[in-house]
Amino acid sequence: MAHYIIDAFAMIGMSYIMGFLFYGFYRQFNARVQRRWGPSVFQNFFDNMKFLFKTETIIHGPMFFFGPMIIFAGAVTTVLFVPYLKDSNWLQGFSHSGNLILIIYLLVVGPLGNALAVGSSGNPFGVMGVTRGLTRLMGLEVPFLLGLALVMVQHETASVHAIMAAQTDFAHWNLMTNPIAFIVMILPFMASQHASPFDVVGAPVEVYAGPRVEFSGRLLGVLMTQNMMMTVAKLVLIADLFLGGATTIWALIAKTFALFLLTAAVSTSFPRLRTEQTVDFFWKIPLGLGVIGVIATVWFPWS
Amino acid sequence: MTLHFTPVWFIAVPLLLAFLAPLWVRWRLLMPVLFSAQVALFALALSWIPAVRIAPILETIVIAPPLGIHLHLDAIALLLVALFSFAGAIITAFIWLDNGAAHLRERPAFILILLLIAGSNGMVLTGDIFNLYVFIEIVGVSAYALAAIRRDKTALEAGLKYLIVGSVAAIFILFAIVLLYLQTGQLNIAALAQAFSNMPAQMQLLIGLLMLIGLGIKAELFPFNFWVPDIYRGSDPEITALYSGVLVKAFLFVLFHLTFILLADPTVARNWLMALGAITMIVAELVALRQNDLRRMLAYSSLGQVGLITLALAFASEATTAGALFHMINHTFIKVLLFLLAALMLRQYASLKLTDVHGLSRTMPLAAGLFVLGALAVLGLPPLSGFISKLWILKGFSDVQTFWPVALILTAALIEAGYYFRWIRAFYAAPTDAASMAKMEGEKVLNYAPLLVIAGVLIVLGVAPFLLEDWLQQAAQALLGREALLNAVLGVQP
Amino acid sequence: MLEVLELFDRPAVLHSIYLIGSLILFFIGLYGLLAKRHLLKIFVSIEIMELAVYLILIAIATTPGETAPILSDGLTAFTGMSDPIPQALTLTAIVIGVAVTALGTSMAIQYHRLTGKVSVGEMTELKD
Amino acid sequence: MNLITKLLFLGLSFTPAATFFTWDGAVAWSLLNGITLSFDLTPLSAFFMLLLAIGAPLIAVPMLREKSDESAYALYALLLLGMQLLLLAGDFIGFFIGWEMMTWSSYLLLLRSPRTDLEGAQSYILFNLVSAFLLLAGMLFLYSITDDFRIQAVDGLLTADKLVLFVLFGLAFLIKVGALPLHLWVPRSYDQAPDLFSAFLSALMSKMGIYGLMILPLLFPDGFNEISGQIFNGPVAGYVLAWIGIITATIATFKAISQEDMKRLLAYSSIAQVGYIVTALGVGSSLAIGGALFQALVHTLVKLLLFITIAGIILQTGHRRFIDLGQLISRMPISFFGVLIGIIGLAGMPPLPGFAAKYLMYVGLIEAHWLLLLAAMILASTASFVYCYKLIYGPFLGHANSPEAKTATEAPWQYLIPQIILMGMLVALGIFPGWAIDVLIDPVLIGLNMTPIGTPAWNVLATSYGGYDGVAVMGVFATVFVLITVLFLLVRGNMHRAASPYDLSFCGEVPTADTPLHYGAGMGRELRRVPLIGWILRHTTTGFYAGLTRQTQAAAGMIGTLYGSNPQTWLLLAVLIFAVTLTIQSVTGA
Amino acid sequence: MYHNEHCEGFQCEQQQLEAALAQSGNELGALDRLMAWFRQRSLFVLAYGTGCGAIEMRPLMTSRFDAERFGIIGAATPRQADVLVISGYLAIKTLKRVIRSYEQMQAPKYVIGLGSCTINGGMYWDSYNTIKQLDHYIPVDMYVNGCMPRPEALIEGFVALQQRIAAGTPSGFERYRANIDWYKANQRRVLGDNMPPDYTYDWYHAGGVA
Repeated sequence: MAHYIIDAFAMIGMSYIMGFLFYGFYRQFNARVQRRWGPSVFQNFFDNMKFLFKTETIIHGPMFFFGPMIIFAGAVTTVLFVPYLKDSNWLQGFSHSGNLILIIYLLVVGPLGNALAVGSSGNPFGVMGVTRGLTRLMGLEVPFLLGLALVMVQHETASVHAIMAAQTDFAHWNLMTNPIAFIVMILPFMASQHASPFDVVGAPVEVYAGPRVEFSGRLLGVLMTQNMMMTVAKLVLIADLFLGGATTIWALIAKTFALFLLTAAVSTSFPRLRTEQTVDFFWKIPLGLGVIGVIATVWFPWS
Repeated sequence: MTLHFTPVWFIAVPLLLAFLAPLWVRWRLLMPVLFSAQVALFALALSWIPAVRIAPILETIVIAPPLGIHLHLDAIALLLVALFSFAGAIITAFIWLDNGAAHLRERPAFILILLLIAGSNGMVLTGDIFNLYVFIEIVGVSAYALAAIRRDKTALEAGLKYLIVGSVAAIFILFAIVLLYLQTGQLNIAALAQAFSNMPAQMQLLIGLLMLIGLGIKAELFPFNFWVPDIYRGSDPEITALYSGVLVKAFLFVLFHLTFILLADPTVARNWLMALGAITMIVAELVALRQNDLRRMLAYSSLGQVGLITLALAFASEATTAGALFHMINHTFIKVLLFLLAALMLRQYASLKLTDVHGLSRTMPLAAGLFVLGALAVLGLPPLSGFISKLWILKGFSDVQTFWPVALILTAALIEAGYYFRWIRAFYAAPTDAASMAKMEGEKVLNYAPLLVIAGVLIVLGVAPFLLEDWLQQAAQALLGREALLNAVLGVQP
Repeated sequence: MLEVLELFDRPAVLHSIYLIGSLILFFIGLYGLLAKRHLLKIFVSIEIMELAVYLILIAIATTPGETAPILSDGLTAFTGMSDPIPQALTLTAIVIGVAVTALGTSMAIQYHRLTGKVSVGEMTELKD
Repeated sequence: MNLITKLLFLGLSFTPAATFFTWDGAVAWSLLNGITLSFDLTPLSAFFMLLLAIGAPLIAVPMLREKSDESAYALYALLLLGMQLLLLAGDFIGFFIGWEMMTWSSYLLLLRSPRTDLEGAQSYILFNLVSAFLLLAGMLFLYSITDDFRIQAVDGLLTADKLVLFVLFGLAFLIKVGALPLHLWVPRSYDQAPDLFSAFLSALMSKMGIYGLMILPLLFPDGFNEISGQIFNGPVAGYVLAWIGIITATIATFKAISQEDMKRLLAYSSIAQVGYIVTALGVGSSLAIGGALFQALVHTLVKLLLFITIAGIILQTGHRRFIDLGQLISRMPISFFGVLIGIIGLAGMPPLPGFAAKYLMYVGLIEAHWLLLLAAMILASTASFVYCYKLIYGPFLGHANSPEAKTATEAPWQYLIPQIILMGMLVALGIFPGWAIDVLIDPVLIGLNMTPIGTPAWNVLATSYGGYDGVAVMGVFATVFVLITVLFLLVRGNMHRAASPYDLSFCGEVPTADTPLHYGAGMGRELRRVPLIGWILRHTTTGFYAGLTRQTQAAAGMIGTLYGSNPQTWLLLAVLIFAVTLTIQSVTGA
Repeated sequence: MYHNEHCEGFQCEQQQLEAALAQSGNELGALDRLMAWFRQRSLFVLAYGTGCGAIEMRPLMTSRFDAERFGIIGAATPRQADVLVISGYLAIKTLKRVIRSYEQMQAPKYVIGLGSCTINGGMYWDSYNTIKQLDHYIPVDMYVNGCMPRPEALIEGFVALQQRIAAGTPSGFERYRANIDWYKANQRRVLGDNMPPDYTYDWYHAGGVA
C-alpha cells in the first residue's frame, strides 16, 4: 500500500515537473524561433503558482467548482494508469489494472468534466469553445485511435506493458516496425496536446471564446496544473507504445522530450487551422494514411 | 306430429315467416320474430353438424336428381348457412336494439331481410342451376329493395344503380344457364358437370365468360365491381353489412362451387380467378387509400378482402381453401362489426368524412375501440382471428412454395394498414371542433351488445382457432371434392 | 314458293332465324342499356335483353311440329311433344323479370318525385 | 377505486419480473393442426426478459403520478403480454404474435399523446408492419423449406435460401431497431409519444429488435459464413451487417447533434446506440456478441434513466426544446445527476458500464481485424460526446430561457425513485463489470454455443486483449477527486460565488435577460461546416418516403377514376371486357 | 548601457532590471514573499486598447521588445488577467466597460495607465466625452507618462510595478475596496444612470471579503 502511495506521488510529481519544464522549454523555443529572448524555463511554474496563490476566485455554482476537480482527478488518474518505466516496480501506478483503451478514454474524462463546468458558468463563449473542443476531438480521435489500434492488432493485446515488453531493442520499436501507425497517430496526438496548428479551441490570447473564458484564480491554476501533467502522461504513453518505453528515468525524459520537440517544432512552424479545417484535415490526411495502414498491415498481411 | 328437420327449412322457414308478416305486425312481434328466426336457423345449422360430418345430406324434392330439384347440405353449405344466419342474427339484433333507423324495423325491411337470407341459403344449398338463378333473383330483388329502403335520394339512387347493374348481371347468368341447358339438356349441376367437358370448347368459353361476368358483377370482382362503393355509400350501413357479410359470400361460393364442379380441370379457371382476385385485392386496397368517407373506405376494404378470398380459393389447395373459408367467416364478422359501427357513428355524426370524425374516441370510446379491433382483425394482426385465417392462407401458399401470392397479400395488407390506421389515428386525434365533443343522448351500451358478441368471437377464434378447424377442413374438402359430390348426387350412374 | 316455305320449316333454318333475330333483339337492348340516359328507357332495354334470352331458349328448345307438352284428352303419350322445361323456366323467368322491372320502375318514379331527375347521368348524389 | 387501479397497474408491471423468476418448463398451445406454439425461457430470452423486468416497473412508477387511465393501463398490459410472448416463444408463430401485439398496442399508446401527428403515427405503424410482414415472409419461407416454424438452427439449406432468409429476417429486425435508412419512424415516434412511453419505446421495445437480431446467430450457428463468401477474415454478410450498423450509428449521431429537441435528440441517440449493437452482431465473435449484450443492457438502463428524467423536466417546465430551458441544475439537482450519469453511460466513458460495453465491442473489432469499422465506431462514439454535452448543457447549464425554466422545481418523487435506482444500477455495473459478464452475459453466450468471456473477479473485465479493473479506476478517480477538492478548499484564498448569473466575462459588455446567452440550441451548428457532416445533415430520407407516399397516392387516385358513378360506364366496361376476352380467346383458339 | 562586456542589448537591460527586482520585498514573511515573487514574475495583461497607446502595446508584446521575458503576457479575458492596461484617453462610453472589466478581474489586480491622458486628460483636457483623471474612477497602480510613451517606457513602468508587487505593496484594489463609495460616486457623476450593474462589486459591502 505504501508502495502504491509513494509511487503515485512520485508519478504525479514527476509529471508536474516534467510538464512545466517542457512547457517552459516550449515557450523559450517558440521565442527563439520568433527571434525573441523568451521567458524563463520556469515561467510556467511561476504562472501556475501565481494563479494558485490568487486571493480571489469567482465561481458560478457548484458544478463550476467541481469541473476543474474532475478534470484534475481525470488527469491524475490518467497519469496513474500509464506505466512510466519498463521492467521496473516503480513509476507504475495502477497501470496493471488498466490498458490502452481505458487510458484513451481516461484522456477524455477530464475535458468532459471541465465542459460541464464551462457550461455551468453560463458564458456562451465558453460553451462555444467547448463545442469547438469536442468537434476537434471528433476529428482527432479517429486517426489517433486507429493508429493505436494498428499497434494493438500488431501485438494482439491492448496492454501497454505487453506492447512495451515486445519492443526489445531499437530495431523492434514500433516506430520501426509499424511506422505507418506512428505517422497516422502523431498529428492527432499533437492536436490532443492543444498544440498549434490545432489549438483554436483554447487560442490562449487572441480569441475571446474558449473553454477557460470564465475560469479565474485558483481554478485556473488547477486547470494549468492538470494540463501539464496530462501532456506528460500522453507523451509517456506514446513513448511506451512507439519508442519502446524506458527503463530509466533519463531515458524516459529523453524519449518524451524528443516527442515534445517534434510537437514544438511542428507547432511553431504552422499557422492555426479553423475547427472545421482541423476536422477535415484529420479525416483526410491522417485517416487516409490510416486506411492505407489498415490495407497494408491487415488486409495484405505480408509484413 | 314429428318435426322432420330437412335442409328445406333453411329456405322455407324464412320465406314462411316473411309471408306471415302481417301477423307479426299485428302482434307487434316483428323484430323478435326476425331475430329468433335467425337464431333458430343458426341453431338448426349447428344441430346438423354431427350428421353432416359423417356424410353430406341430399334432400330431393319430388324427383331424384338429375331430373328433379335437390338441396345439397354438405360441410361447406352448412358452414355458410350457419354463417349467414349468425350474421343475420347479429344484424337483426342490432337493428332491434338500436334506437335509430325506424324504417328498418318495419314490415318491408322485415320481409326483405328474410327473403335475402332465404335466397342466400337457397343459393348455397341448391343443386339445380335454374333454381340457383331463381334464388339469385330473389336475393337480387330483395337486395335492390333493401338498398333503397330508406327512400331518400341517396338510397334510391343506390337502389336504382344496384338494380340496373344487378339485373344485367342476372341476364348474363341467365344467358349462360340457357346456353348450358340448350347444350346439355340438363339443369342439375352435377349432371351438367359430367356433360360440360363434352361441349365444344368455344361454347365452354362463352358460357364460362358469361358466368364469370354475371357472377363477377355480383361477387364484386375487379373489372366488374365499380358499382360497389356507390351502393355501399348510399344504403344504410346495416344493409351494407348484410351485403358484405352475407350476399357477397353467397355469390363467391356460387362462383367457386360452379367453377370447381363444372370444370374437371380447373387450371385455366384457377389462373383466371387468381389473377382476378389479385387484381381486385391490389386495386381495391390502393383506391381505398384515397377514400375520405368511412363507408366508401369500408366498401373498398371489403372489395380487397373479397379479392384476397378469391385469390386463396382459386388456388384450390386444401390449406388455402380452408384458410380462405375461415377468412370468409372472419371477414363477415369484421365487416358486420365495422358497418354496424358506421351505423352507430352515423347517429352521432352527420357525415362520416375523415375530417369530420376527428376525436371520435372522446364521444364514442367504445365504438372507436371496437373499430380498432375490427381493423386489427381485418389486417390480420394477432391475436385476432383474422391473423389465423391469413396465416392459414399464407401457409397454404408456402406449402407448395408459391410465393408471389404471399408477397401480394402482404403488400395489400400493408396498403390496407395505410388507410385503416389513418382512420384510427383520426378517431384518436384531438377533435377539430368543440361541438362534436358533446356526448350523444341515445348512446347506450345495449346498442353495442351485438358488436361485443362479434368482438368476443373474433378474439376466441383468434386464440383457439382449432375449434373450427375440422369443420373448415371438411368444408374445403367438400368444396374441392368434385368426384365425391358427383358420386353423392348421381350415385353410381356413369 | 312452297319450297321456300318448307325451307323455313327445317329446324336448322328456323333456329338460325330465331337465333339471329333474338340476338339482334339482344343487341338492341344492349345498345339501349348503354346509350340511353332515361331510366325508364334503360329498364325497357333491360327487358328487351331479357326477352331476347327467353326467346332463344324457347325457340331453340322447340322444333317445328311438336305439340304443346300438355297431356289432355287424346294425348296420353309423351311423343311428339316439345320439351316442357324451357317453357316452365321461361315462365318463371318472366315473372321474376316483371318483378324486377316493377321494382325498378317504382323506384325510378319515387326518385323522380324526390329529385325531378330521370337521367342516369344525373345521379350524382353519391359522389364525394 | 383510483388507487386500486393504480396498484393493479403497478402489479401488472411486475409480471415480466414474475415470469423471469418463476418460469419453469415449456408450455405448448396448439393453435391449428401443424401449428403448435411453444413457450420457454432460453438463456437469450431470459436476458431480454430481465431487461423488461427491470424496465417495466421503473416506467410504471412515474406513470402512477398521472390520473389513472384504464385504457392506457390495458394497452400497457397488452404490450407487456406481447413482449413476454415474443420473448418466450419457441417458434416463429408465437414470436410473430407477440411481435404484432407489441406493435399495435404500442401504436395505440402512441396515439394517446396529443402531439402525435399523422406522419408520426403512420410512419410508426407502417414501418413496423413492413418489419412484421418481412418477418412473416421470412418465417413462411423458412417453413416452406423446413416444414417447421420452430426457432432453431437451420441446416441443409441452399446458400441462396439462407441468403433470402438472412435478408428477410435481417431487414425485419433492422427496421425495428431503426437502422438507416429505415429509421424514419424512430425519431418521429420517440419524439411524439407520451413522454414516459418514449422511455418504453427506446429502452425496451428497440431491444426486441435486438433480440430478433440475436436470433440470427441462433438460426445460423456456424456464423454467417455459409450465407456468403468470406471477406477480410470474416463473412461478407456479417461485414455488411456491421457496416449497416456503423453507418447507422455515425449518421444518427450527427443527426442527434443537430437536433433542437431533447426527445428527438435521444431518439437519434437511440438509433446510434443500437447501431453499435448491430455492428457487434455483425462481427459475431463471442466477445462482440458479449459486447452487444452488454451494450443492450447499458442502453436499456441509460435510456430509461434519460427518458424518465427528461419526462420529469418536461412535466415540470412544459418545454422540450433546448432553447426554452437552461440552468435547471440548481432547481432540479437530482434530475441533473440523472442526466449526468445517463450521458456518461451513453458516451461510454469510464468508469460507468457504457465503457465496458464499448470496450468489448472495440476489442471484438480489433480481434476481427476490422479496423475501418473500428475507426467509424470511434468516430460515432466520439461525436456522441457532442450531443451528450448538448443534452446536459441545454436543460441544466447555461441560462434559464423561459419563465417556466426559471421557476421549475424538482420532479415529483415518482420520477425520482426510478432515477435513483437506475443511477445506482449504472454505478454498480460500472464498478463490477465482471459481475455482469459472469452472471448475465456468459449464460447467454453459452446458450448460443459460444465461448463465454469469463472473468477472474467481479470487478475485472478481462478479455484476451487485456482488461481493466472497475474498482481500481473508480477508486483512483474518486480518491484523487476527494483529495484535490479537500486540498483546494484548505488552501488560503477567498472563493465567492458570482452574485448574478449575468456576471460574465462578456467583452466588457453587460449581458441582460434579452441577450441570447444560452448556447444550447445552436450547439453543433458549426459542425455543418465540416464537409462530410454538412453533407450528411443536408440529406434526409424523408423526401424519399414522402415521395413514395405521394406516388402511391397518385397511383391510387388514377386507378380510383375507374370507380365512377355512372352505371352505364360500369356495364360498358364489363361488356367490353367480355367482348374483348371472347374475341382474343376465340382468335387464339383456347 | 547596451554595450557592456558581459552582456549585450536586451540582456543588459534585463539583468539590470532583474537585479532591481531582487532587492525588494525584504520586509515580508517567507510565504508572502514567495507569493509576491511569483506574482511579480507572472503578469497577465488585459490590454484595453482605449486610445493611441494601444499602438505601443504591440511592439511591447512582440519580438522587438518581448515583454514575455518578464513574464508579462496577454490574457484573453478579465478573469485571467492580473493587470489592466488603460492605454490612453478613455471615452465615457468606454469607461463603463473598463469598470466592469476591472471589477471582473480577480484580486490581486493592478491597473497601469498609459500616457498623459490617463493622468490629466492630456490633449483631451477639454474634451466633453473623455474622462480626465483615471484615478477618480478606478485605482491606478502605475502611471507611465508621455504622449505616447515608448515601449521602453512601458517596460520601465511594468518593472516598476513588478517591484512594487515584490515589495508587498498592496494593490490599488485595496484602495478601491476601501473607498468604493467615492469611486462609485465619481463614476456615477460621469456615467449617470448608465452605470455598470452593481452585482460585480456589491459583495464588497456584503462582507464577502476573506
